[in-house]
Amino acid sequence: MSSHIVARITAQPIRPEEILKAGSSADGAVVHFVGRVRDHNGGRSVRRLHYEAYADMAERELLSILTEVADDWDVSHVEAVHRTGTVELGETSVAIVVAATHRAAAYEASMQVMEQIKQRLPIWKREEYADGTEVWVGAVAVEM
Amino acid sequence: MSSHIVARITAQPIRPEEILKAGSSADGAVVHFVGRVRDHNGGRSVRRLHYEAYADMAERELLSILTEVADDWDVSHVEAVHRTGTVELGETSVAIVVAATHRAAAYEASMQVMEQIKQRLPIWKREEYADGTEVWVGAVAVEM
Amino acid sequence: MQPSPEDLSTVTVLLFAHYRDLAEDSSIELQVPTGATVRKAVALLRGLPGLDSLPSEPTVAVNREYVSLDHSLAPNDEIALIPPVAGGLFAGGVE
Amino acid sequence: MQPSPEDLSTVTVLLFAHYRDLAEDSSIELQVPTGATVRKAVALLRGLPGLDSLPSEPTVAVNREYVSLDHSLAPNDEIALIPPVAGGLFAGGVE
Repeated sequence: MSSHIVARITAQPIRPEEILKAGSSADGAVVHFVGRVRDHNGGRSVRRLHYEAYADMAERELLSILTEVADDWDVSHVEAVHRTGTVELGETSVAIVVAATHRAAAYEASMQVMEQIKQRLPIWKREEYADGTEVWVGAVAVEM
Repeated sequence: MSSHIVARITAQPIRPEEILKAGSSADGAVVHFVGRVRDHNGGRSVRRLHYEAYADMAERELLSILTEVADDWDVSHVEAVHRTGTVELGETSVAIVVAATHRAAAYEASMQVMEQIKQRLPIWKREEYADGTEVWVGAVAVEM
Repeated sequence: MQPSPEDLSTVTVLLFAHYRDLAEDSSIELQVPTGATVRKAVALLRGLPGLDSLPSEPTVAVNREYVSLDHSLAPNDEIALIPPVAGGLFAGGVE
Repeated sequence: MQPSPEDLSTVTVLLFAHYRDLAEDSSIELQVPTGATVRKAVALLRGLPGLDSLPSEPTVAVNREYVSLDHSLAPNDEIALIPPVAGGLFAGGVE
């Protein structure tokens, strides 16, 4: 079966309500995931985030992720959008919507999209803390 | 930790966008589930649904479900609303929103709420088909 | 031994969905022996006209809480026979 | 045996996030032996000033697709060194 797939990387604010209308009356279940900038991480107080993307690759990779997930699950609509640039507290970093006939497929597909985004999307996050310092998240893996 | 819990049974249309703002800037993850009336079931063309509730018990039972789920998972906000009465194709039957610091808890809690609603909530669905006939869903289990 | 009248309690039975269609009524006042179990009340119900097709072991709530069939009834209890629910969303065994 | 000039290819290396901070540059033109592996290119990069702290086995994409370190490079390839990603959402090993 075919699915409607939308992958988007954007420097503009994401309005989660834009994707609430996804799917059709054939879909009994719609799962939305919204990832927001939270005010703490690893015990530190976060002021805002800065996302840097390898833009040419990120949208292509996101499309690959969604296509794979649509192949794995019986879903009619798989959409994901990821922010770049500076994102303030409470703003949306990533939004995913999956519509399907049955809820199990919708939940599982949504989780798989998020897991793959986390593993594969070439987008990096710099946390800016309340004390003004900044750190690239994941930088601990660099040999230095 | 304490959670914000909202349980609601309503005869009024559910607007999913109402619950999009759930959670606070402490929450990195928000999972919404929207169950909609779909235009087919078991190979039959569905025209609309009619929900009947044991109203006094349903809201109490929904609150019990949400409280149990909030005890099981590290979530800050658990909210669910279920329709009663006549619900047209594409309209929302049930909406669930869970906000949490981490996404795994948000997904798992949302799935558990939906599973428990399906098992325990004393609300019954009568399907009205395109040919005008109507059937109580689940009625096959009656010895007749 | 037949119970004397003072050994009988009145309970209210609520019927929903297709159980209500069977009974052609949403509520029935039922006389049961005081302290009878839910199982006993269900057996009495199934003896009423049109209700012989109720399941012998339905899901039951008393005073808005799920109980086992061995639960003992008190006077004025509200017994609800709970037809199979489908989550309000999906067909019975299909999902 | 030293490669002659005609045996060298030029590839573009893209650096992101903290790798870019290390290099103080987002893009480097690198000369590699024609047909060299990604592993060889990484070793050459680590010989450049400031880049000795790059991991010896980083995640790499060539022409916007992930490849293994044994992938052979062609002239004008775009090599991207991909720092550990955190899903854009959560801290590295915390989640």
